[in-house]
Amino acid sequence: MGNMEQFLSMGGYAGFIWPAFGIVLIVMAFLWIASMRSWRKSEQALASLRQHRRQRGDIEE
Amino acid sequence: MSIHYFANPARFTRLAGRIQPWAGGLTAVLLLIGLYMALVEAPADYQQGDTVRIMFVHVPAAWMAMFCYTFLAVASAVALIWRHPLADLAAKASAPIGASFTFLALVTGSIWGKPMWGTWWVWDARLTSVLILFFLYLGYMALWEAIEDGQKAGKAAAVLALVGAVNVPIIKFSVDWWNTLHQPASVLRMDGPAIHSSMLWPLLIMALAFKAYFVTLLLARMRMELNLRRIRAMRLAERTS
Amino acid sequence: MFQGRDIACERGERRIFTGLNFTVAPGQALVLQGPNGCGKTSLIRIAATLLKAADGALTWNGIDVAENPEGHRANLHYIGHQDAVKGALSVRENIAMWARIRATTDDQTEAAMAAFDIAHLADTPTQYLSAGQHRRTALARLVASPAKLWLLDEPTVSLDQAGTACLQQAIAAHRAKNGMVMAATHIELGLDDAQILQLQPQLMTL
Amino acid sequence: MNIFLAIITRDLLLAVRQGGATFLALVFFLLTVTLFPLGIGPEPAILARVAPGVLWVAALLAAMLSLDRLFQADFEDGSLEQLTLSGLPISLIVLAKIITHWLTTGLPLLLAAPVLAILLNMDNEGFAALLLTMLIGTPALSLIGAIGAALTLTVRRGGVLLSLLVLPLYIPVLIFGVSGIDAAVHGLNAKPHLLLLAALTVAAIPLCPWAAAAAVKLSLE
Repeated sequence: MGNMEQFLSMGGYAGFIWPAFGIVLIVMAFLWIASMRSWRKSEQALASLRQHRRQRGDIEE
Repeated sequence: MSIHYFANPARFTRLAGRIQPWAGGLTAVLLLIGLYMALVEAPADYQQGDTVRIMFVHVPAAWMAMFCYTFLAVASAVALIWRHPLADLAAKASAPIGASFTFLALVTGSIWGKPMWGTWWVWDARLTSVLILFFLYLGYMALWEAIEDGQKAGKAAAVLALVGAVNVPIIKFSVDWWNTLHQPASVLRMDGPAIHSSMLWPLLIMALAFKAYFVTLLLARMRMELNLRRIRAMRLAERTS
Repeated sequence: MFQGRDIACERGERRIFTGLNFTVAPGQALVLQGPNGCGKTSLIRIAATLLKAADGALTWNGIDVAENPEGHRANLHYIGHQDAVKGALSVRENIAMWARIRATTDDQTEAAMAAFDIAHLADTPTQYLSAGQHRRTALARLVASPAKLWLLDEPTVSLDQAGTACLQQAIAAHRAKNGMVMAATHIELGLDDAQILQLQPQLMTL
Repeated sequence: MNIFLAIITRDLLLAVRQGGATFLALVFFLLTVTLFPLGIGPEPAILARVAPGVLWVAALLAAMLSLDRLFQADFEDGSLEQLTLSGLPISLIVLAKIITHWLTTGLPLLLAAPVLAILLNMDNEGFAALLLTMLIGTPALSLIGAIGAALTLTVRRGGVLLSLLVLPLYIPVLIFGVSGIDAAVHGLNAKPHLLLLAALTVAAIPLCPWAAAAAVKLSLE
């Protein structure tokens, strides 16, 4: 596992490189999840609103 | 095909629905390849050692910071001039993505700076102008939030985006000028020697991965904004009927 | 002759009215009627070019207003919900200031104050006035500088009977001089011969 | 032209009657500058070194604080829509208001700056440059600020938002203004700095009223 350790140590700069890549991935993942979640939520809200109107027999758009 | 061809929200939703999964998949694949190349395959720099690997996220993030602002400004111009109904949604949707990349460019630049300059932050021309760009993004998003009427907010934000776009080069120039006047005593230039192809490839792949990420999130966020707009219209109709 | 053809109005992503036509000829008056929310204020603001019509065109003597909006604005007086009266200035200063901003050559400030019976308040800062007196100061603008078209949105709000009478006289004098009036009002303004434009609340269709 | 002058005289008259704004901007300027020696110590050499920057930053903040009233009062009482009906293009109305803003804040700050420069122990060589950069630069502050003021017109308590929008746009003015004084203090040629600052102001004269007018039109609708 010497190779792995060497890889993880990043030539002694592990303390800089891993946090840099880590924060990039965390921020990107966070924004991804937040965007997708709010998009799905909006789809659901729209669908339920439409169904509600159909049940009442309103003219659809 | 006129500019209004894709203005039809239904057509846009259909098209976006088809593109979005592919863009999402492409993002994942490119990101994995890019990370592998950046962290494993690329050689350490003879001068900067392994820290040079930070460049593979820092530089594409900085590119994206600029790219998103350009996109935002162009979309705003389209919204103002042609009143394209999707353009201000595109501008609004791109702002948080651009702001995130700008933030990442700042943070990774700072982390890279510590081993390079021996300090977390120097008022280097590039970091400084990226910092100001970050403020521009924040102002743009705050203005959208502050005005309640969606249409008014869109137009006001578009005016701000264009004013900002005119200012970005001026700010960049003034910061460069300021930096040459106050050159810090010992700064290692980041540019280094001409870039080797073993470094160019991971850089390009990461840049492409970020682009695909942008497209995926842009489409998702635009669809969300469209849905919210429809919901609001339906609620308004309910109130008045 | 001031005309509107096929005017449509959208407020807050909602259609308020469509396909509205009206004509005001010299010396004539047009009274807008309809329940709250039917778009009387919006129509008057569209006529003043303060609001953009979603569709349709305004013409002045047959020429599209959009060709010279500044010229059109200089031709009209608009009285809206707000008085545009500055509390720090006296009645006379307020009226004279607007007359000057309207580039009036012969200043009718004194006549305007007489017409609305506020001459005795001429030197009083308007912050000490009652709401009705405040309104009279705003209305005095109509007389202080001439304009062919008067756009009045509920001009009698907070006026007493005497004040309303002053306004009636001013309107009659304005029409006698071939002036045009377009007004949204619930109160009889001596406009028996006026045309009535009935606005209907739109049925919502998305 | 008559209407243009009438609007300026009206705004000046109101500024005189209501008072306050100019006085407050000046006091704020004075107070902010006073805080710096208290914060960083009274050593003359250090104060002289930071004087140009401190003066410009304080002037910038003072100019910005008075911005949110630029259109707000007229917007609230309906005067703004009456002004747009004067027959003058809205961009010229905006320009008239910008000129008044400069006369009531930029000019007083410019006149007060030398006094504060003495308090900060600024080198004598810098005085002419200080006055010149402020003379050329403060109009740009009013011009650029007008856009922010117009954009935040319909926002309740828009003051904080206004500063977020406007401060980044002020950075070039700050940089060229301070570097001009610095050059003069160090016996270098201040001309290029002044020319750049002038270019900025000249470019802002047609562009800013136009953009601000678009924003004003929006908020009136």
